Amino acid sequence: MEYNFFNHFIFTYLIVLIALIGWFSMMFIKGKRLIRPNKSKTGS
Amino acid sequence: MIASELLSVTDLDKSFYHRPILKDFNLQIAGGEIVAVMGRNGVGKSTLFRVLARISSPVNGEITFQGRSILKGPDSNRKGILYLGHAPGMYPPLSAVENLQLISAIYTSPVSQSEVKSALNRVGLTDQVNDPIKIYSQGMLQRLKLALAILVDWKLLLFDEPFTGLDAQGRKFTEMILADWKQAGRTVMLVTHDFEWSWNFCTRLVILESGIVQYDFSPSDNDFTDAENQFRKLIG
Amino acid sequence: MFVTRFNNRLRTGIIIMILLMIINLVNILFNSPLVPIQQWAQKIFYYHVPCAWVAFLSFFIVLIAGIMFLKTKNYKYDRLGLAAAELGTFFTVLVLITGPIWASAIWGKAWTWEPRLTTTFVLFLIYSGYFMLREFGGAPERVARYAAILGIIAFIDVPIIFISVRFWSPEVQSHPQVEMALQPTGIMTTFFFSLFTFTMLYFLMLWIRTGILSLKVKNQ
Amino acid sequence: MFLRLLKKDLLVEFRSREVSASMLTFGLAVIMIFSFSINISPDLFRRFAPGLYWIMVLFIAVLGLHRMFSHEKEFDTFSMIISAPVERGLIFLAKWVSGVLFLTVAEILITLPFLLFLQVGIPEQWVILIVIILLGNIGIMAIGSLVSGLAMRAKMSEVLLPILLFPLVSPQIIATVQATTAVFDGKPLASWQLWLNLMITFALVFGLAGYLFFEHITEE
Repeated sequence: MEYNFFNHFIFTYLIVLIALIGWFSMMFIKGKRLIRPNKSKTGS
Repeated sequence: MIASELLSVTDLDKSFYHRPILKDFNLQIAGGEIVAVMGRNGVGKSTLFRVLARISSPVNGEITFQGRSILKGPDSNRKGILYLGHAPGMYPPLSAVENLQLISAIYTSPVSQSEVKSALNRVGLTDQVNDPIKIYSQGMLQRLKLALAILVDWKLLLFDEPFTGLDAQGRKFTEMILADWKQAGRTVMLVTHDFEWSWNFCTRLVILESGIVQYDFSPSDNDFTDAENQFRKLIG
Repeated sequence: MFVTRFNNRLRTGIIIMILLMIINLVNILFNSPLVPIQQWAQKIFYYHVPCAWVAFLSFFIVLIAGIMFLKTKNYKYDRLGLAAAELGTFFTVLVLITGPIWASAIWGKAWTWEPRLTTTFVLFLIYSGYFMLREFGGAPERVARYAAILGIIAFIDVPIIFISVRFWSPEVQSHPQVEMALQPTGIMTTFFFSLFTFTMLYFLMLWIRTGILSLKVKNQ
Repeated sequence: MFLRLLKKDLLVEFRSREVSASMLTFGLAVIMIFSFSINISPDLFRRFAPGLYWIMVLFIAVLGLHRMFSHEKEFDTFSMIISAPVERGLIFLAKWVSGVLFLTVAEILITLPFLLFLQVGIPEQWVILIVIILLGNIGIMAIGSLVSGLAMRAKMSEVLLPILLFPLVSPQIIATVQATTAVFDGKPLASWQLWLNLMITFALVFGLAGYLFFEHITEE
């Protein structure tokens, strides 16, 4: 029984972790895409 | 500030899809002026009218009418402005008489059946006045709007393209009624593309470009050919 | 990193956040007592409850941003409202996932129309509509106003929904928070630390999201 | 001024009969489908009847709300009305009251067939039932007129309206269904006083919200 409950906890933890990592990497990609045109402007 | 100043627009900003249409727009209108607002398509003439009528909300700026703010004050500060847009602005299932009665009751005060009839006569609408207006042609709807302007007691009329869709007779009626208003010293702003007519009729020509008033002619002080050349250069 | 101006502060923020999250996890795993009956499943609460708290905080920020936007017509508040709505929905989804995980362990069934869960679910539905309105509302100037109003209405509706659901299914009364207070004392420190961590995490995320949204406007 | 606006809404509807006719025929069609698809004993059906009744009313209301601004959109009449020197909150109140009236008219003609065709029978406390139905209509239309105003200028307003409306109106539906069930079972007022209070609160809160926010909804 205890083992089963532990599974539930790990499951929860992983879901929160994956969601957060997903969110941050999404923001990272979005931010990069937005910063690029600016960079090319200053470069030229 | 002129004593007879009726409408004052200060630093007005209006954008659409985050693209600026009016930018730091300033305009003062005195009582008794007949102002033609001109400019290229999409330069913001209709938008300006809709902002002045409080149909469209601006981003920034201040508009005062008779010395009172119509952006921040109560809705009653708008009393005296009548806006006639491209669309008729009336209820398709109702007849011409009912529409005019309803809308003038909402704008100012109820009008009698005979007043409505005489207004319709003046714009040359005599048949079909009891039919629902959804079967009307564009010219008839245009005349209907004019009839509303006769019935409602306004101090500033914003008329977006008064001549679209009208036949020769309808245009003649409209011009006659506008001339009456000019005579009576009432204030009208209209959007039009007819430079020559505006020059001969209006007391002021305001030409918009890049979100501001680019040229502000007064036909009595300016030379027609000069002004027209500048106007054509802008319109292309 | 992407936002050049915030480069250093952002990097510091993220590093501190990762550290906090690790400390939080260690705290939860080793530093808090097992509750007699629920045992490990109880520890789901250390994530579930902070997520719920942050989600409601976020919707509260949507409300404030909405009021401020209608007052000032400053698009700064519109972006704040959008960012908060997105994050609120994000954490709401996490609540809606972690809730049933706990429930399936303890109650034996994943979903009951428990008041808190139901209210959260209805909020999630309202905010799905909110994003559809943002998408299909037309010109952004108008949508900003509509979204502000919907954010305010949604928040006004929350207490009414909660009351109605609560009296609608009075037999279900097992609330996480209520049980929390009955448990051994060691739990509370860990719990509050987790709450703190998630609140910090939330503000970091809000800062990043609003930063990106204003960057988008500058690029246009 | 409010009466002039209301008169205008009623006259337009009286001429076109679009809202009430569509609500009425749709309601009758739904009753027919109910009787075909729920093939159980009348005793059992009586237990479901309050819920089914309010499902039907909600769908009818959505149908009517779609048409609420249709005549004002066609010839841009809405611009004409909002540019008039009229307090915009009053435009909302006129829409709300006329909406309640149309819905009630449709229900007058639908409720009896619903009770008789589906063999539910008329409950003894039918006067109280009428009061509950009226209160339900007032609440649904308060938030309905508000959301209809939000969805009016949007693309896909047919989809947006129910998506926004259903979650927001959920507490009202819970309350009305509970109250209707109580009346069908002939319970005393004290046992469902709560639902009555909730319905009144809902109507007041969203009536006020609509009155205050309609100014920001109307402009394009």
